[in-house]
Amino acid sequence: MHFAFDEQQLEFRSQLRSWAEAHCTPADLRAAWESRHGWSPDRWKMLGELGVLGVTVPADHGGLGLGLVDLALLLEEAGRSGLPEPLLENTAVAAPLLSQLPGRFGAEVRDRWLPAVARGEASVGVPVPGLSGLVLAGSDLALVFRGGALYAVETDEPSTGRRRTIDGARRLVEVDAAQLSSANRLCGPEKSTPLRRAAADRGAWAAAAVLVGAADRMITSAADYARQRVQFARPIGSFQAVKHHLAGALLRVEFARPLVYRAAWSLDEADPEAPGHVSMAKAAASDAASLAASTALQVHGAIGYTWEHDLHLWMKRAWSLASAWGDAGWHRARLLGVTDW
Amino acid sequence: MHFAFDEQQLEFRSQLRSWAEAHCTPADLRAAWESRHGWSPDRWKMLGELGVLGVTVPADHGGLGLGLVDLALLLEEAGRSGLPEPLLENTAVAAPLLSQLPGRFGAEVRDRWLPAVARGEASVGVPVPGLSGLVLAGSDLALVFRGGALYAVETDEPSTGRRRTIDGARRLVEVDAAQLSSANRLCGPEKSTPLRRAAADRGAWAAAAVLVGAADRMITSAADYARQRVQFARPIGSFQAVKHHLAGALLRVEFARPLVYRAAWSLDEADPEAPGHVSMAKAAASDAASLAASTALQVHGAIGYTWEHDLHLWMKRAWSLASAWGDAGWHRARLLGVTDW
Amino acid sequence: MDLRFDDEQERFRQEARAWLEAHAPSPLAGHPPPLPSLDTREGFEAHRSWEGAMHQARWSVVSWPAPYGGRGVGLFEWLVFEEEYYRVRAPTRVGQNGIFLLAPTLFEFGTDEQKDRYLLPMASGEEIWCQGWSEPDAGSDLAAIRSRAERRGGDWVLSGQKTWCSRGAFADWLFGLFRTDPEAERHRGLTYFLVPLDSPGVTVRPIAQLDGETGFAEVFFEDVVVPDAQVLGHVHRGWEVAMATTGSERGLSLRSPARYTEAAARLVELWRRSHDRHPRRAERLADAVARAMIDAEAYRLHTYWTATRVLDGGQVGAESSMNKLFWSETDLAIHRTALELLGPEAELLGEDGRPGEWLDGFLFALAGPIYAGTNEIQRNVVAERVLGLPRS
Amino acid sequence: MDLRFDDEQERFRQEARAWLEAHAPSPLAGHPPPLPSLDTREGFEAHRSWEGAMHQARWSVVSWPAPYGGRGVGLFEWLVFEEEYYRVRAPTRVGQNGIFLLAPTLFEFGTDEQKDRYLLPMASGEEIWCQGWSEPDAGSDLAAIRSRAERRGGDWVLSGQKTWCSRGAFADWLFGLFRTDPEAERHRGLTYFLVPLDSPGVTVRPIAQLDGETGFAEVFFEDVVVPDAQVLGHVHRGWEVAMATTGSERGLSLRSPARYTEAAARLVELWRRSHDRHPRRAERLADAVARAMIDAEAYRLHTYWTATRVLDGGQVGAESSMNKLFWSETDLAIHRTALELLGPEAELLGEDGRPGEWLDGFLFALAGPIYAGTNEIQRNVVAERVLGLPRS
Repeated sequence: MHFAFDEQQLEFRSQLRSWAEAHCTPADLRAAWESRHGWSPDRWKMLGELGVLGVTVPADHGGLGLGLVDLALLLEEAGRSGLPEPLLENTAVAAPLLSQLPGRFGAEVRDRWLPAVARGEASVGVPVPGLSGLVLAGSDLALVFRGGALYAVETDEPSTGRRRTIDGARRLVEVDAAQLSSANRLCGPEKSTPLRRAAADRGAWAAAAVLVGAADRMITSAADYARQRVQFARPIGSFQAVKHHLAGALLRVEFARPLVYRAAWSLDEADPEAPGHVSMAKAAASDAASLAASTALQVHGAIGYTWEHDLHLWMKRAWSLASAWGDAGWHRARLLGVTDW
Repeated sequence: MHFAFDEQQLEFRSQLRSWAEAHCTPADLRAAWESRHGWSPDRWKMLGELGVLGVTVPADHGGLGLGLVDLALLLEEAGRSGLPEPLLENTAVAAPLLSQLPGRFGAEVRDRWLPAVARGEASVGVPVPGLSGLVLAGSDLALVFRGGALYAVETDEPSTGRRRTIDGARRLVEVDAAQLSSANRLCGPEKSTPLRRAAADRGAWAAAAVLVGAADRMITSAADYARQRVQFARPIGSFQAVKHHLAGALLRVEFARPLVYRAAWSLDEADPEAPGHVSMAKAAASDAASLAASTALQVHGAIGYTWEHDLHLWMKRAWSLASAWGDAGWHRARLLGVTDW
Repeated sequence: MDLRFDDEQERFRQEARAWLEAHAPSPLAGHPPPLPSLDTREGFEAHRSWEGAMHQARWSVVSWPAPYGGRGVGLFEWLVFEEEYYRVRAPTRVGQNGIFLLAPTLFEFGTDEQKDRYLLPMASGEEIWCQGWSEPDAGSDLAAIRSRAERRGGDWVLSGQKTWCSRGAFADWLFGLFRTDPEAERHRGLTYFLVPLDSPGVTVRPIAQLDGETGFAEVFFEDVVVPDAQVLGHVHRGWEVAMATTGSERGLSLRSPARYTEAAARLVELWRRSHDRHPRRAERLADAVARAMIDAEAYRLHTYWTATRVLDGGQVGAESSMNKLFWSETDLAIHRTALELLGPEAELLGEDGRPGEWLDGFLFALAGPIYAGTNEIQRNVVAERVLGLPRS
Repeated sequence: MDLRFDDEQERFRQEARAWLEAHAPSPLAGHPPPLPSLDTREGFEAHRSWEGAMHQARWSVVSWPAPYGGRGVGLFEWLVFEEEYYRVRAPTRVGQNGIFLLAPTLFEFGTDEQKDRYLLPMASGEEIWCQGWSEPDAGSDLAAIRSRAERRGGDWVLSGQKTWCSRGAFADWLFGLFRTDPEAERHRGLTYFLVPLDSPGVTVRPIAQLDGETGFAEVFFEDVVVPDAQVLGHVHRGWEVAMATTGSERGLSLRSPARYTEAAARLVELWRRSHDRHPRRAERLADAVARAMIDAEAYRLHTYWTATRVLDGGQVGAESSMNKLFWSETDLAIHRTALELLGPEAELLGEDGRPGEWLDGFLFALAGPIYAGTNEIQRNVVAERVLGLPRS
């Protein structure tokens, strides 16, 4: 029993943090939100160069061949910096899914796309559970489950059904049913169902990791603000109401974190309890991030309610990811087996 | 539209409050808890003389022939004083039920027991929903719904199944099935079902009224304590954490109150929406009282956790009545039609 | 106790309903289409026209005396009108800062000339008001106001900065407090001014809010000349004058209960529909839905209770703080629950790229615990004034 | 990262399990019957005997060195032992004040003579300790302690009053702080004393708690003579010595995660059973049940996380305050949810007139946010030490 990250994992996190401080500032986030897909192919390339996109890509496809435990702190860092690129979808969901595609066509797709993802030259879209057929905007390849089968659809710009989400970096496009055919069908229900379930679990886990990072950032920012903002001739952080709000929010983040790390371990180990561990992590992280958002907003007051202030960049990510990949209620229900699906 | 009590109703409340300050002190409550049934037949007689027990008894049976609106402030006062006698069960449930008993046997039962209740010479037990067959200890007559039928069982001391509740004044005894026979059967399912439902609604409403009074008392006591108790050279009531806890609890009580008063009006008017109004009142009052209890306890600290301090007399009433007659969750579920029964 | 509206009140309700059903822009079927967002120039003007149409039919300010455009009806009739107004989901009142915040103060402290000058254009939407309370360093600590008004000649000269002025981006006038006696302590030495936003020296900087629209603004004052006629109440006594207004803001008038009962009814509808498609999700959320529904109803009844006391000659005191806490928490609970019912669809914006009704309502509700005095300040008020706890 | 226990740890678990299954009094089938309540004279002595039986088999204090009755195992083995202990629902440790609060301080600050004198009888249950921190005017404000120890001859003479001494009604010894320098300010001038409760001048007044039983006591000191050998750590430096103990209390040792994971597992069991009889009530409460289950698991994992850091040479700091907040809130949530699942039966006491397991657990949990430093104090600590917010 040794529940801690190793030096290498901590070092990789530091590298990503330094990089993000230079290349993923709030100004960069705002620029990304104004851009075509909500994120930047240039920064994607840089992430590839950093090695971040190759963490879960097998070594024989140009990656590091590591697991989700190695990815955890990087995703948390993505949440902390507000990184708009589709890191969680590609590293935690698409790369493992590509690695497992069955059949000859599966091997072709894998050989073509895995190295491209690792290098940051492509982004692969995966459908978000409950929003069937929608994938992230800007994906070069979409892996789509429909009618029980799994398809690989190359399309850098589906024209129909563009939908924005509350998170300005997270835009979804619908994959046209007409594009699905026997030519791009990867497998049928028997093989696709376990793949779909595994993808949903990894996505939920990864969203939890990002949420913990975003929550941490919001609380830290609010604490910084509370130390500086003076009302009634005192920093507002000296008022017990502000202290207790922030302490309460911090508590939820700090206790969500080990759930997230444990779920990563369980997924890597293919522990049969892993889905339950994922649900615990996602439920706790979703709630922690939602609480961090409303607490940070309340501490900031009106300034936090403006577009000009940076807080909303994290709040909106928190709201989006808290609901995506199964919200807290859905994951709690799954733990007891009382979901609708 | 005039949502207020009239002079007479307010005056009656004042009378009961003065009486309770003299005759229902914490020391009296403690004595009652030590007594055989948890409450005092002597005080019951005095309540009869005060006219409190006759409020809902028709004038031709020796009562005042008034309604639940007239009773509301008296029950609230009972909650505030911690009155251990079975006021809510007799005035809000048994008396109206006796008034409506069908048939000749029903008339006999009514003629014998209603005047006795009004005078404080008898107490009539009614079953608590969900705890089938249990009635309050010390009842001279038990009105029991079983197998769809309604029975009137005279028994001043059922021997079996005595159960204490967390509230020391609230003890329950089981009515022996052997005592139910065609001789004391009042009516069958067709007539008893609406009577049972009406009784359950009036009981839930009355419990809500008592809960609001108990909640009010706990918050007032905690605020008194917070003004006097000094720590860190300041009254603890000057700390924002204490202020905000108490303000939050008060809020729930103040907004539960009009729901309780409105439900009384709706029941008196036989409004078809009355059951929903009762559920709103009971749900809000149960939650308000539970919150008041835990808030008052936290403000008092360890002293509130002792048997010697009076706080527990109200906390335990709050916990008992919050769960009796349908707890908050059950009533909320009923509003949307999603209960088990 | 009598919880029935009388025949005349019922007739008033029917008349209001008939007119609103025929005229109110609304997302409901059979109505003119809803107006564009209030927080755009175009939408603002559309809302202004709607105020004009209401004024024409004398529905804009029903509780005001007839000479000022009202019908002189009582508090309960006003509540009835609001219920009908929200029932048809009529537009947000662009004039609400003036009508609900300034007007009560004008009626109480204004000269006859001021009432004659300001009330009719306010009722008709010709002049839309924004509030000027907060400043960058005076938020929760409102008494820290630093914007100044100095005597020069027979006039006042205003300088300084106001912020978080709701509706400020497109409004015509601003009401607010300025420091007239810099020597006086905090609450003293402030004066209540009425200022046209097209005055020389006024600069309005719209501020985009969470949804990207400009619902509020910063207003800068550089030597803005204002005559005595635009002082409301006594010079140096602006705090008392303003408190009457914030009393109404947090008390009975700003957030009428109809807003929450209507939203709660829609929530129950949403719940029923989602019960068909996702029964277990709906069962799971039934408790939260019923909670929201009960709280909305509690707020309505509490308002009736307070209104009765006011009509019987009582006062609204610290209840206004309790009301503000309760409606802001209720509003958040309603919209949070709705988003949970939407499940994975909660994060989606509409096809038009704007938040749908529930997400939009959630963003709006988030501001509730902040504006009109943060909920932390309100809890202090309740604890100190109602429970008698000592000031820190 | 490696979340498996190693083979030796698993063997240790199996050994503990086997012994506990054979010997531990428990409500579970196949065990000796549960002991009478700890807070009665009879139950106290029965629990003392159980401590003795554990000590005989060297399970009482597994993490202590062998000479003091332990097995010298590490933090994770201790956690494993606790998991097994709670798994079989073995008795509450009547010796816990000594073992978990005083012993860590003795190991750190005690002389060899003190360790030899006190630790073995503590491990065996021969001497049961109660704590003497609070006083009537020193609760949250612990530094306001007024009980005094004065130098007389070569001894100390204690006078004053302690209160809320858990286990105080029947305990043998008390540890606590007394003021030795009345001139010094608050935290200074206090000294940590060990006092036998049968000393002349000591009066113990049992205090009945919510359930009517005497779980704690007031202890009065009138000229109680105590030799130097019963001073723990430096004279006048008792605050620092005590803080080490309250650190353990709120940190890793007092409330081991096993307590909550076991209760959460029972809650899930209760939920499954009630789903058969009352499916809609159970569906409605599924969310709260899962929440409690997740929080219990989060507390367990967070403890493993912290334990790893401690074993890697790190320190436990303000985390102890976070732990205290989290376990106390989790404990309440578990028991509240269970009572909701019981529905109308929640208010009933058992046939024996005592609260059943859930109501009893609820009453116990209610004390959690109060003792060992109120949760309000803990939130201050977290805000100030972790988030760096300024002191008020």
